[in-house]
Amino acid sequence: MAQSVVVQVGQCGNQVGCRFWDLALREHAAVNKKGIYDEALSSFFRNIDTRSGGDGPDIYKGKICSLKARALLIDMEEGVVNEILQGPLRDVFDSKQLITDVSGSGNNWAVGHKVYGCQYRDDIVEKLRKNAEHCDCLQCFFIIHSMGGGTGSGLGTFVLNLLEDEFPEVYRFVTSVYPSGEDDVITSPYNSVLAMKELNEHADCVLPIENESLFDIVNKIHQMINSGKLGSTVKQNSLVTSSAGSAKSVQEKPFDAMNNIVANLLLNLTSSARFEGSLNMDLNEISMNLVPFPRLHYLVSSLTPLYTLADVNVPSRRLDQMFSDAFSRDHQLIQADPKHSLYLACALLVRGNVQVSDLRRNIERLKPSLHFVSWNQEGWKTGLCSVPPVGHSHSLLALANNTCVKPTFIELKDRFMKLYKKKAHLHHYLHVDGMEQSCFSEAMSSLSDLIEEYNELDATKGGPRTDPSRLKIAV
Amino acid sequence: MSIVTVQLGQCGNQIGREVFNTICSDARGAHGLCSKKENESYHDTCKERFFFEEESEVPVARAVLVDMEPKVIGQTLSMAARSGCWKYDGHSHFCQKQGSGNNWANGYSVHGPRHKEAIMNLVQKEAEKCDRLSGFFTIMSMAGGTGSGLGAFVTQCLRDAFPTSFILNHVIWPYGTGEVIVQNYNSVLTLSHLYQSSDALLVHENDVIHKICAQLMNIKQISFRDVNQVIAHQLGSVFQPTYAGEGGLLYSRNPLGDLMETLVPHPEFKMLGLRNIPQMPENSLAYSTFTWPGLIKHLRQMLIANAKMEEGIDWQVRPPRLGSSIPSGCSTNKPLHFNTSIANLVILRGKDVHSVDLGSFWDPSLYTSWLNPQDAFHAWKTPRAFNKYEKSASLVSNSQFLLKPLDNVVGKAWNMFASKAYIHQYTKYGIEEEDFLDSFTALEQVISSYTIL
Amino acid sequence: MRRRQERRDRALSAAVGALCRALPPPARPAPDTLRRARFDRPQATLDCWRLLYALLKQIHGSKWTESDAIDNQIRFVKLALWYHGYDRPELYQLPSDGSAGSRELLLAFSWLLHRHSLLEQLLARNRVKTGDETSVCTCEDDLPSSQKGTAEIALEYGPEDRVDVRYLQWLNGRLKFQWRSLHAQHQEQCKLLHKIHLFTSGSHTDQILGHLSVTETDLVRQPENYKQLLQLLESETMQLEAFLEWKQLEPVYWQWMETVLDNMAEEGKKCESRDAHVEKSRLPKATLCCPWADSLTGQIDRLSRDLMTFRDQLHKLVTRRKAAWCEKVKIREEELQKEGFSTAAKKIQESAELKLLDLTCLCAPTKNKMHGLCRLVFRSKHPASKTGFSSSVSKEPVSAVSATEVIRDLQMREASLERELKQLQEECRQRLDEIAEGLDGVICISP
Amino acid sequence: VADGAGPCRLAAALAAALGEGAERRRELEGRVARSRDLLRHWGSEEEEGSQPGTGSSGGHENRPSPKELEELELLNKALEKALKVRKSILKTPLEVQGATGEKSVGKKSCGFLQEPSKKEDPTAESALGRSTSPRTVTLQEKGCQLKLPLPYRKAYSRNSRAWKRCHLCQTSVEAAAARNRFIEGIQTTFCSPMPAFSPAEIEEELKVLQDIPALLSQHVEAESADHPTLQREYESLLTLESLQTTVSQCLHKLQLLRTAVESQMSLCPDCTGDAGSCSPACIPPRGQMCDSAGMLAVPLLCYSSFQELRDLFALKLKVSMLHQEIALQKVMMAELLPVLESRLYPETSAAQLYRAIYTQLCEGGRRFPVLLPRPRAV
Repeated sequence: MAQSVVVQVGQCGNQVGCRFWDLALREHAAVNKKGIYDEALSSFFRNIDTRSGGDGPDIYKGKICSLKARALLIDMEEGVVNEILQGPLRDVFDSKQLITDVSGSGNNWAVGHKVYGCQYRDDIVEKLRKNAEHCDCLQCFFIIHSMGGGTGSGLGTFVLNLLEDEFPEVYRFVTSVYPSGEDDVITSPYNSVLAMKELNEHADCVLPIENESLFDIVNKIHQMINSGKLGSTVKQNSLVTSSAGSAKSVQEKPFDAMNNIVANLLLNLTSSARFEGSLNMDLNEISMNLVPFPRLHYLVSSLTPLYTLADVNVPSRRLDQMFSDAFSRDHQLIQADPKHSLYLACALLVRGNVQVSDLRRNIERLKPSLHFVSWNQEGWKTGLCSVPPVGHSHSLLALANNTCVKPTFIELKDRFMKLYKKKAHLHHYLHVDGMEQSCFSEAMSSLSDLIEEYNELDATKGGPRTDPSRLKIAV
Repeated sequence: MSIVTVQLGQCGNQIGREVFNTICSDARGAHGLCSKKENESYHDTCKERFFFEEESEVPVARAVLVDMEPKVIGQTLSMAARSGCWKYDGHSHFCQKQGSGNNWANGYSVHGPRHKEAIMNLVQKEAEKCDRLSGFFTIMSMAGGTGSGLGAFVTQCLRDAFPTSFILNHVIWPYGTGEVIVQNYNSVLTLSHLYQSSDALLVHENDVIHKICAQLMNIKQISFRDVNQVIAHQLGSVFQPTYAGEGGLLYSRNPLGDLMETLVPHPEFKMLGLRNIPQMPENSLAYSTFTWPGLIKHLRQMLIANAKMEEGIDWQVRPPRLGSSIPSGCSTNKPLHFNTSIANLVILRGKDVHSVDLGSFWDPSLYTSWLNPQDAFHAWKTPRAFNKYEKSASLVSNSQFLLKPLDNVVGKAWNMFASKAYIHQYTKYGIEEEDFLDSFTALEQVISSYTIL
Repeated sequence: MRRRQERRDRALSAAVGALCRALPPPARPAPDTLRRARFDRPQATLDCWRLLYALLKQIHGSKWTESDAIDNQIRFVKLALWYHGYDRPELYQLPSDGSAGSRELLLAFSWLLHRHSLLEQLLARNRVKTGDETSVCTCEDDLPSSQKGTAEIALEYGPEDRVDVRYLQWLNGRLKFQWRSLHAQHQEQCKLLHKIHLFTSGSHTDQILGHLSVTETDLVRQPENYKQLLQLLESETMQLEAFLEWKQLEPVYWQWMETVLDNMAEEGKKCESRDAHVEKSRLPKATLCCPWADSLTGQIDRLSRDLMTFRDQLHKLVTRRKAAWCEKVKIREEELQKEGFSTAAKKIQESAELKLLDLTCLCAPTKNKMHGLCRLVFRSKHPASKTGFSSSVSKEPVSAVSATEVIRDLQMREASLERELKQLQEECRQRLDEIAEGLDGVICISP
Repeated sequence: VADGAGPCRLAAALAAALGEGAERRRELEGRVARSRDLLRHWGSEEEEGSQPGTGSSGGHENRPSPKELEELELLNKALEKALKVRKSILKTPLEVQGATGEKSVGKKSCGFLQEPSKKEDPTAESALGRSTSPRTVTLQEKGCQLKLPLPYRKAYSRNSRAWKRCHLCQTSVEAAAARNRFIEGIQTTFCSPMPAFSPAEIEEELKVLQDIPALLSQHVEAESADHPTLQREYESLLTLESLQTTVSQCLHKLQLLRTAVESQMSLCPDCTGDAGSCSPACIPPRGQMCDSAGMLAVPLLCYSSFQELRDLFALKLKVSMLHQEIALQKVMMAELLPVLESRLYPETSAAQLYRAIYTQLCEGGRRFPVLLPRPRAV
């Protein structure tokens, strides 16, 4: 089975990553009861013989000895990484997987990208290579970062470039957390737009996440739990609550709940590649099916259900509800409404006890309410993984290549322009070696071009559909 | 006479396993409703076709399993081994770590050439185990990347390595929507390439089988396994032994050759559809009785009205009156929805099979103007009942059955092609726009040829 | 004198007797027939025609049918003799009702007997089959027997029945599939045959063979089914013994035939004047329709045309090359002399000659090629069983060819046939391309 | 409207070929079935029942005649040798069996035939289960212990000795002289001048010449490349020059053949009478090339591996197939091309007809072309 390496960059990236590794271990623990190191485990974890001390040789078969995450942790401040190393996950990483500095990027993309990029390039490459060497078939890199700050956006996109150069055959999935409008980092529009250019050009797929959406989702769940309507029936061990023993502790660590959602997104995305199913969906199928044109690789995601009912015998109405929810505005992980925008393609990754007839029924049911681009009226891709997430009987991850991402980009552009017109804070960037004003204008036009591409597609929506004429044959 | 099955990709491997399961359990079954001697020779013929026996062990399927990722093959092997009544050869499979990602070009141009030697070695070994190799039966879907792309490539290799063997490709036609987004591209590329190297394409449409599961088999929550079991049953009804020709004394030892000779000698007409009646849940079987005239009547109407199953047949459709008709090329006088055949093969299994009147299939008006019924219609029979059905009838038809689905696939793919969507994914692996155009041209010709029958 | 004559008569009758007994049973004449023919007795004529008919039919591999009308038999014999190059005009003037000419036929028979090693050929041809006989040549395939009877079947299609080309495609496709099925059958038969040979290794009393054939294996199992085979074997042995006897007495027969010929010459002189006009009427021939000649002339024309075009091209090429060569030599004359090119040139000449030796061999028909049926024998390349593996070892009482040789031969044949087919298809492609240009408004995209 | 009379001959030829193929398949299937049967099961009961004449009883009761004894002696010697051969072919465990067998044979050569494998090999006996319950065995298990029935062995050895003698038998000088005198005598009475080739010989010569143009082209192609050295260039020039000679020789040969055909035509008995009576059904007789004279002794075809056997038969089949294909191609050319060139068919079906004929004639019926409407001229 193929393996993936997670590269978590910056504070946000490491926090999300931390939740991901925690949940991944729990998931495998729930599925793999015998404690045997199996193919599924191998996709994200190495099994190492530590008896001889230190980094022993990989064990490919047999009992689990010591699991090590296939990960690279990068931060230019030590705080978060140190916290991880002192926490329960400390055994999953070792020092050879870490790259840290003490001074931080100062919320400056240029510092992360140019300064640290230059400084740590060899170190990063070296450690990526080590990770890659431990895989017998490296299929995918997952980069987790945020767009607004300095390290995540700057160094994160630097790593993305590096991966393309060093591992051109390996897929690059980027989970990018976009800043909210009320972001406390003033330069976040600059950082984000500069990062966007890199994502446009070097990523295979980008899964944009907005903090605001995560926040809303978490809040909504709390409201439901607290309203008492669902309180008694919500399982303790459900999706958002799984990091802690009870719903209560969610409030103690507010970001954990949000980060859990992102971590679950990654788990569900990779589930079909890891576990058996009647309709497998490998990671490389995602970009193949969902990316019709190279730059239009931003996938809006939604996860359902966000909590589980105690009742095990899920009536099919519940199942159908899960599908409906996935298309509703308030389940999207960015602020967007796919239903009223244009679909280029859509993937449904289903886990648990769901059969092909359930899929078909729901696609038939939902199709009339959705708009698909004229040349892709049947633009559905589906996967059925038989192993459900921990604590659920089934789940659904919907990935939409939909023009509804456009507003997010337009808003980003507007915020960028506001600053850029005044040339505010530019000097912080321009004094960095290799950084010129043209970088800003190029990043700007890259974003504008992207928006224009979505505009053109949107323009075809609703108009009269005319199919191109077919090839004619003489007889 | 033996058939080597090549299972390609997830779909091919899942179906392949069900096929061997069905065949094995049918052959072992004591419910043949025939003499002991009959049952024995049926059993022996079946064994020779699909299995070989290692000393006193369970029969081993004559199959090569190929996939580009390991999960499905692992699952398939272990499920077969657990069945206890047959198994796969422990060495006759090939898999890699990473799938073809639904990309036909990846399967055809990358994985194919890279793994050609390993795969063909396995095939060669399997072929050498046969006293007489009838040919190859490849099972694949056309939607994905491995089954379709690698499948097309492997078929080509088989043609080159075994120029005198028969190759029958069993092709799973994807659901009209919702499996793979690039399925129409993959299908167009697969079909056009198979048309070059295969002898016949036996097609099962997922949508049709799904309906059969829902409406005939009464399955509420339909899984791929259910779908695959129906497909396996239908395939078994064709490939289990029958007597060779009318009044034959021996079970045919040339199943693929006989099939090809009767149905697909013309190079432009290679698409075969399959109908099987009756089909119903096993528990209702005991309470149902069938008469041959009834079954034959239904089967014929299914043929001429292009009904996909025994329910909702349009009984209004009638064959055209001959004599008044202008020769082919002018379909205007043909009744609406009438399905014109090139050739048909009816397979009857079960009680009183020798007294069945098949006269209604000998009607010249069912067939294209340039073939007479003597050339166009054949029947195979055996008194041995199949898979617990006291009487059952199958129809393998080279007719306009698949014209509409084919036209749909080509049309949709063409729409996508016109907007150049997804093309970059293919050019990445060396399949250029020119190649697409060639494939479109070839298939438009096939559509045209079937249309003017 | 008289005793000598008697002795000679006795020897002659013994020789004729042996000869008759050495002939295959269905054609075997009574010795008396030949004696009567010597005196040109009309009542022997029909027997003589039948004899020649039966023998020639056997040589030509087709079924001997007694029921054939006598005039058909006579026609066939005349044609076959002509075909083999028997050019005595008197034979062809014999009446087609078989009423006269027994002596003439005796001459023809004797000519065949020697010129075509009739006895040897028939013995070899009719050999009792106890082994796994297979032919080592493809002569029988040379003319598709399907041509026979084609005319009759063609008549079944009335002129108003239009045969759709698509139907022809269908038939052709079926034919292709049929060959494949046949191939699979052959492969299985090989596999089974080999198994039987391998498993019965060492079971045969004839150590040259080593193993049993299929027939012999079956014979072990159910001998009661093979009574007839045993009889055939015995009768063949007798025929062979008769042949040996004949070989001893042969000179008498030929001397006798000489006298027959002399007698006829004398008689012929007498009535030469009378026959003169007949002789002449045969020779001046209007060029009548003769399909055989037409087809051969056609082939010769085609070949000559090809060769002539080729010759012209070659001529041009050689002239050009020669000029270039002379130029080069002129420039480097001294240099070449130093290198002693003239001595090297001899060697080069030799190697060039050697290169073309194969080709000249191919231009002449190979007379000593193996034909007919052989018994298949398995000899593993194991060093212990090397005996008699090389071809035609004279020490052994058997002639043996190795499969390798036959395979090599077949491969050459295959290649040449494939070339021929390709050429024909190419010719068609050119003609069809021309036609396509004349088709209105369409472009042809070849596959 | 197309003239249907044309393709009729083709349809008939195809139908005839199909019929012939079906016949071949039936015949072969019969042989396959027999071989399969032999390989499958050998009931030991059946085997014992079937060998009463050859078993020990026959040998014990009747005292053999001196002649038979002599024959037995010969057979035994052959068997001894056969055993050695068998040993070398089949290794374990037959090697052991062979060794023990040989010892007993060496001591009592005469009893060897009378006592079938019993004494010779106790292990084999138990393997056959002859003494206990009737068990089915396969040819694989017992094949190398099979014995041909005595009457057959006798007939066979007598027959093969007769062949051997025939093979060694030579024509005496006296006979050859008389024979030649006769032949010379009769040939002086032949139509003068005697043609250089008989019709049969003409055909044979022509067949050989068929391949020459292609072979020559190959040679020329091989020589047309650039040559690095003068030596090579010289050699190439010489080769080309001798090719010229070969071509001239071939052309000369063709000229001779043409004259021969003409003179033979005037002699053809069937062409003498009414015009057109020369029936193609009789000319030329089949298989004339296949002249196996001189092959008096048992000709053997030795193969050394299964692969070789398989290749041999595959090739033979391929060659016959090609023969048929070429013959059909010629009929097709003669019948289909005129139809297309005549342009007598309805215009609408022109393209259809063209495609079908293209498929048949240029692609061997395998692949088909596509006709697209020509884009209107701009």
